Amino acid sequence: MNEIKASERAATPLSLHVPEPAVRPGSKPDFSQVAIPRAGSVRRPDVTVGAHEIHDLAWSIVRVLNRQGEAVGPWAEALDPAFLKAGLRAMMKTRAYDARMMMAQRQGKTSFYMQCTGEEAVACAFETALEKGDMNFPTYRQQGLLIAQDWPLVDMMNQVFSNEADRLKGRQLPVMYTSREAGFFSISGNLATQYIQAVGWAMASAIRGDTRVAAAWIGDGSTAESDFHAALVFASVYRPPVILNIVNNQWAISTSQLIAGGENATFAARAHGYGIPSLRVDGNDYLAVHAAAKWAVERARRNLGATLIEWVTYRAGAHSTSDDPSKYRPREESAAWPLGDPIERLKAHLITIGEWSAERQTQLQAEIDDEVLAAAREAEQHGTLHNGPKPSTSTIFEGVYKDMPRHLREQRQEMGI
Amino acid sequence: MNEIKASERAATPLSLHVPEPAVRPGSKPDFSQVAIPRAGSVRRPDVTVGAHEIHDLAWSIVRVLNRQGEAVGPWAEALDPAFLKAGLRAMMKTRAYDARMMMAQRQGKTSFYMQCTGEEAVACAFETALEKGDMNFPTYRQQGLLIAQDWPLVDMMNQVFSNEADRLKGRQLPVMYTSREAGFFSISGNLATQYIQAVGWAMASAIRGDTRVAAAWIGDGSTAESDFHAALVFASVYRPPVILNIVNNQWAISTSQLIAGGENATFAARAHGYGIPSLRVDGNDYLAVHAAAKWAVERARRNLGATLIEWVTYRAGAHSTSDDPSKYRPREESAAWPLGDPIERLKAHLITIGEWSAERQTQLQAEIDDEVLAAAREAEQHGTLHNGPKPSTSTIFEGVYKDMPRHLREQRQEMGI
Amino acid sequence: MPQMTMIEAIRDALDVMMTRDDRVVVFGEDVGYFGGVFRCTEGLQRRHGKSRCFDTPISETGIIGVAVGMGAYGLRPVAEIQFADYMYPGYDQIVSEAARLRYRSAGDFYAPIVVRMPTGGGIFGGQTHSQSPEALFTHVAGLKTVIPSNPHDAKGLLIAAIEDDDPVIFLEPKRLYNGPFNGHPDQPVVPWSRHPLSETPDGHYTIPLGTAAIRREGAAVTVLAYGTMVHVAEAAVEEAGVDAEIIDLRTLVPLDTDAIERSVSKTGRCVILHEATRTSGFGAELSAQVQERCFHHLEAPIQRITGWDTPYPHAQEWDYFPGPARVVRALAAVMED
Amino acid sequence: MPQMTMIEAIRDALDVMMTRDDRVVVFGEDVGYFGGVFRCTEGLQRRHGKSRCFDTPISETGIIGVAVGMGAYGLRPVAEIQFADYMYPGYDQIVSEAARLRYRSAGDFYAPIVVRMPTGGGIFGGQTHSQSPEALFTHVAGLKTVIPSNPHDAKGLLIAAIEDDDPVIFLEPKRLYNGPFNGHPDQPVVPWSRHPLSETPDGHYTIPLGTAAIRREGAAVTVLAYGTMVHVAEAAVEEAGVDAEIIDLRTLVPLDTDAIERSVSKTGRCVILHEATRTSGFGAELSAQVQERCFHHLEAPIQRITGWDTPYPHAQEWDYFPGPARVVRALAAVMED
Ligand SMILES: Cc1ncc(C[n+]2csc(CCOP(=O)(O)OP(=O)(O)O)c2C)c(N)n1
Ligand SMILES: Cc1ncc(C[n+]2csc(CCOP(=O)(O)OP(=O)(O)O)c2C)c(N)n1
Ligand SMILES: [Mg+2]
Ligand SMILES: [Mg+2]
Repeated sequence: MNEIKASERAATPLSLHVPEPAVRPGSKPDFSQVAIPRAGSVRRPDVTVGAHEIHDLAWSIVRVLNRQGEAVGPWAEALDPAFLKAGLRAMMKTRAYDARMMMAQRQGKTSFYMQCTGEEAVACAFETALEKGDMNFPTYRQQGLLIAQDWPLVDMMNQVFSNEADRLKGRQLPVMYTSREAGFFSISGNLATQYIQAVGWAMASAIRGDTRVAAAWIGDGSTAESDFHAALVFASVYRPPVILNIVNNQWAISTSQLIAGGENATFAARAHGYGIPSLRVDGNDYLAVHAAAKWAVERARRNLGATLIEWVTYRAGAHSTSDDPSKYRPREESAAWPLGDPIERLKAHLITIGEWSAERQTQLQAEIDDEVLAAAREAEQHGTLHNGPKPSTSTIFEGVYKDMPRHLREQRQEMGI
Repeated sequence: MNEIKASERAATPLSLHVPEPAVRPGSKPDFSQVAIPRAGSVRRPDVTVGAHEIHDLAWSIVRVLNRQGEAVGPWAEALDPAFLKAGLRAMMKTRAYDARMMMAQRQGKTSFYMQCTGEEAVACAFETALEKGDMNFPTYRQQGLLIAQDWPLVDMMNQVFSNEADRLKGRQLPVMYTSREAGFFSISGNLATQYIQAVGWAMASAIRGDTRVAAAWIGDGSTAESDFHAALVFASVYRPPVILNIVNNQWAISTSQLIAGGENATFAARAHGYGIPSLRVDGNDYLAVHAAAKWAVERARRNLGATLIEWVTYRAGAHSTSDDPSKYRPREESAAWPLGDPIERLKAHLITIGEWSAERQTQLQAEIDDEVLAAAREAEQHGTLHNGPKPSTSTIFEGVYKDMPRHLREQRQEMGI
Repeated sequence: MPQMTMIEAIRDALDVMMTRDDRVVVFGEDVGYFGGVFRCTEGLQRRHGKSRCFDTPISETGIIGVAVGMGAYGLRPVAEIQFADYMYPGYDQIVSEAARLRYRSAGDFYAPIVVRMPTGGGIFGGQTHSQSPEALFTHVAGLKTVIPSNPHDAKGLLIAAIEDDDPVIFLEPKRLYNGPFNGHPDQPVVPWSRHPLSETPDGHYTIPLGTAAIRREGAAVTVLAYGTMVHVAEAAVEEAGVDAEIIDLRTLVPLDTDAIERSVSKTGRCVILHEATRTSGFGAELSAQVQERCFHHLEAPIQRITGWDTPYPHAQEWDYFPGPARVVRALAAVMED
Repeated sequence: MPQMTMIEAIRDALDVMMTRDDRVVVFGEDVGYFGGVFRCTEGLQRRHGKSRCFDTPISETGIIGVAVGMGAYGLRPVAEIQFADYMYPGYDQIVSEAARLRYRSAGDFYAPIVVRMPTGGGIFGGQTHSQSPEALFTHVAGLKTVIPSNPHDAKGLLIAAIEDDDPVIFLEPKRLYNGPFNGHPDQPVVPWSRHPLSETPDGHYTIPLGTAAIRREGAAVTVLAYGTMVHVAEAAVEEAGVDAEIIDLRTLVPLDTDAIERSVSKTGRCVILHEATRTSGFGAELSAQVQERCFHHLEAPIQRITGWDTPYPHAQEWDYFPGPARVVRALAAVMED
């Protein structure tokens, strides 16, 4: 019989620890517990380094851009200004795209949307470290991977609108893009499943003697899922060419990263128990992201195995169009985030190095807004969720299997089509 | 289309790393890669220590008994010789019980058996650190937890024989014991599931302001399972009174601990990424097990949260009666194991401190053999799997639910009983 | 009697039980401070404290696993899985552990847990916010499976589930949370307050698990339904103008076979509805049982109207959802035979 | 033609495919060096190398997860789950990922994987080495589910499964590995060499998924079975002396409904056998379909003979296993009606 018996020992009673964020709505944002090392202060080991030799890096933050907008320290590289401007453009376009799609959702043009506002540097800069043929296994917050490679916005919007031009035929929830061509694996609505799949893909690349690498993506909250652990175990054992990205944007819907275990260790430190080298990196610093991503991709490409990277960033917007963050965190928290805004920081750097100006920024913004608007207009021609042309009904029976089996043909008939 | 494309890059091809044990059947055992620190050389921190302050302990091995049979170092305590003799007896009884049940299986008295030979110290000494009311969540290799508390062998044998006196009514595979009274949770055939349940039980104890603690058990191979990770995440977040035991006996059926990730990190180090304090302990050293277990139980009892302990030991026997280890490891590997045999080591210690002799050992062995034989005879009176009295057939419909629903009553009828 | 939405009724059931029995604890993803993505646990942490109602890490195996451990300790955990579509990572703990613990330990331990999960489609949730996995539970010996179709039942069934000593899967049709839904997405949204079964008694009451409810008496054909499909059945029967008897099963295991047998023996015809994919859906079990129990009364083949054997598509939601039009056709067909 | 046991036939199928197609890789717990706890992969690592056949960590979600990733890359992974009872931790990867990848990506990616797992009881394996979870796969759109009953079929079906571009669950009745088994545990063990279907052609051949085999023609009653129960059916029909037609389904999804319809239309009676628990077992789907497709031919209620709705007990294995005696009774009952 399950039964609660009073203990016979006269000891102090135990109690349950339930972690709580420093502040809740109504209080002033407080990030005083977030230790931010100086930009440039963290060493850059050689890519052949052993996991054990860089445990300290998991408890720090690799940063390149300082408050003055300068690129400093061992992770700073000489980068072509054109490359940086392309990065700025990619991030701004991502933000503008998000804004437009959020609006489209409010206008009833689609059912749902998820923005990555505040986190643009992570995906946009990471993508620059990959080559054609490499494969990302993204979550729903890595639209930047597509936009950074100039994947057509119209194609993305068609998916969001589930219209007749949607390559996914209206089957998927908005933002759950797929593009083999763009090295962008099909997004699953089920968290974390892609993490171990990325490891499998990378194992396959190694089995075939290929040179392509995989990048796995996961959020801080989702690291609690089983497939996160499976991925680290398999990556530890087989040393496949994979980059294990954790985007720590501090929140998982309404729960802070404390509820995923962030109170007692960093997410980068998770790698230590598996003997996987790991880095913790300023995710709002385009240059730091680019440098760390290149380091990890090089390790993978040189058959040195997996690298885990925690990108420290902040989810500036709502979790999705279904949620209102002011219910669980102060409205001003986003503005108080100590690592700042990735677009502002890269812009400041470009200005500091004399390659940019407030005017050019305004001009670029206008250009991008036009581009996004034009794309939206074009996509809307193909229909939106409740208006205009749609994917045909009969397609719902297609592609469940390669060839339609009899029972599905019968059901299609039953439907009367 | 899934399709393998030749990469466009001219880079060195990748390859898959598949770890392989140092030796396979036909070669000489080789444990030269197993680093064994001197007994007494590892410090004993205060139980209030932070997880980060003892990371080094996860990469070492806490040992108390040295080669001369002396108890040395900070983990050595003044222990009553009677306590040590009880420990010796428990371990010898466990081994004798295993031997008898292995024989019974070969004689067809049961379908299956699993021994813990070579690992007796882990469960037997751990149990001495617990109090009545605490709860173990064991695997199939912790029979020592029952035997160390003098749980009746006959009761255990009844379960193994699935006979009429089997409290589990013949429902469970042999060795899958249950005893709430003995603080021994129902063993599952599914690996690792108990690990997170132990955390839940400990959370419940904390929620209730109780003082009881839980002990979770898992094998090295099973740490790869999902519930291992879930347990560490929940233990990290809620800091419940639980001891997370990993019994690293070097093997998981035919695969060495390398296939669970043991090549690149210790299992004790897994705790670091969750901010959980951990120890790595000589599991064949009765005194070290007792001392480390007490340390961890005290932490739990004082509301300091979870401790993870990797017990380093060796599975001297076959995985189960279904397997033949000489197919995948040298026959002599067990004898070459550098941490020796737990019974021999405790015996040597008792002799060294002048509390024991070869004669008393022989005498005790005879006593135990008699006791085990007598128990077996008694249990066999109640039947064995294919002979004698059995649990009644109709019980198979009972206990699926608290009250038998109509469909099961109908099925019982259909069976004609 | 107070009128409640489904959400309010569920929340009230939890509140009543947390107040009455301090062994009841409630947890899940976003369940604590925030009160759940569907707000079913709103206010419970404030009222009952952080150790009785709390947020969990995003690990469904962890959520069910700790529930089993807590249940074995002696608590009565009510765990929320954010969407039924996300229960799969916790399925092992449900099937191999919660469902079999009592049996394998011969009653020494058991798992008096409730696992709540929003189920079904109709909210444009796409393939991972729309599934109806009830058959994956009904196949598992040791589990009970409950699906309410209205606030009154939701509260009474949930209290019964919490008091039950066996593990109960409690599926909440999310399309019904805020109002009844008859399968006509084009018609104006109706609030629960216009539905008689929003009348929900104060305080403690139970609806015994394993009892179906007859929503409409009739002599011509029996319609077996549960959850959202009960409302679709009502609309379709109205539209078809058939004298159908509509049975709301409420509990799938244990099943009220008496009610089913009585009705089909009378009508001789049977239509079975569910939203889940057809093959091996719970409708198959119902069909098999009706056939076994009422063979000699049957005057026409039993019809199953179900979701198609495809994932739940996003844009074509209403082509997938088994709406009144399909049910009307099935009623006509079964009456013709 | 060489005679093989089921184990040899499976091993041979893997060997043939690994030799023919270098995209085929084989892995699972104890599958590499040791060759699998049932020895189905013995010698494959030696012959095809460590990167084509290897041991995995004990993580079923990991095993299926990497298989999906490898499949998406372009390999054709054949993963082994040590016992079907242990597939639950990998169920999410099967249901949410492998099964839906092609659909949700509109064909951009798919998962041409095979997941092999020993299934069924009869070896005193207790509740976690005896389960028959096929219905948990047949309910999931996007999966194919195969269960061979003899070496000849096992090889041909496994090769077809590996060549199939959809995810295939390949259930291997472990009680048949070393010999046919007719459900009489008291009778002497029979080796495969005495069974005609142990004749297994050399090299490559396939048996198309979705085609049933008629094991015995008959006019009086149709018996639908698969896996071990095919042999039980044969024994029972013999003992009952009924002119039954025995259909070995071989593939549950896609199902050979033609063969079923043809047979039941002829016999007018139907008995369905499986080892899995009854409620929501695959027998329910078969019963529903037979009823839907052959209603007007049916002369007696369709009977289901199945495992009981309890966990699989250890000592009472033969009380649980649906043996010939129960089938004989069912045949008698269905003929009487
Ligand atoms: C298996 C599963 N469980 C739960 C959910 C519901 N869910 C969707 S997003 C989310 C939060 C994820 O947080 P995080 O991983 O930190 O990613 P972020 O949204 O911050 O990018 C949850 C709980 C889900 N989609 N899948
Ligand atoms: C979920 C699950 N997967 C696989 C198995 C099969 N299995 C039983 S024991 C075992 C090896 C476990 O090794 P380890 O955890 O090291 O424990 P040990 O046997 O060494 O004590 C395996 C793979 C299982 N019982 N459950
Ligand atoms: Mg997050
Ligand atoms: Mg082991």
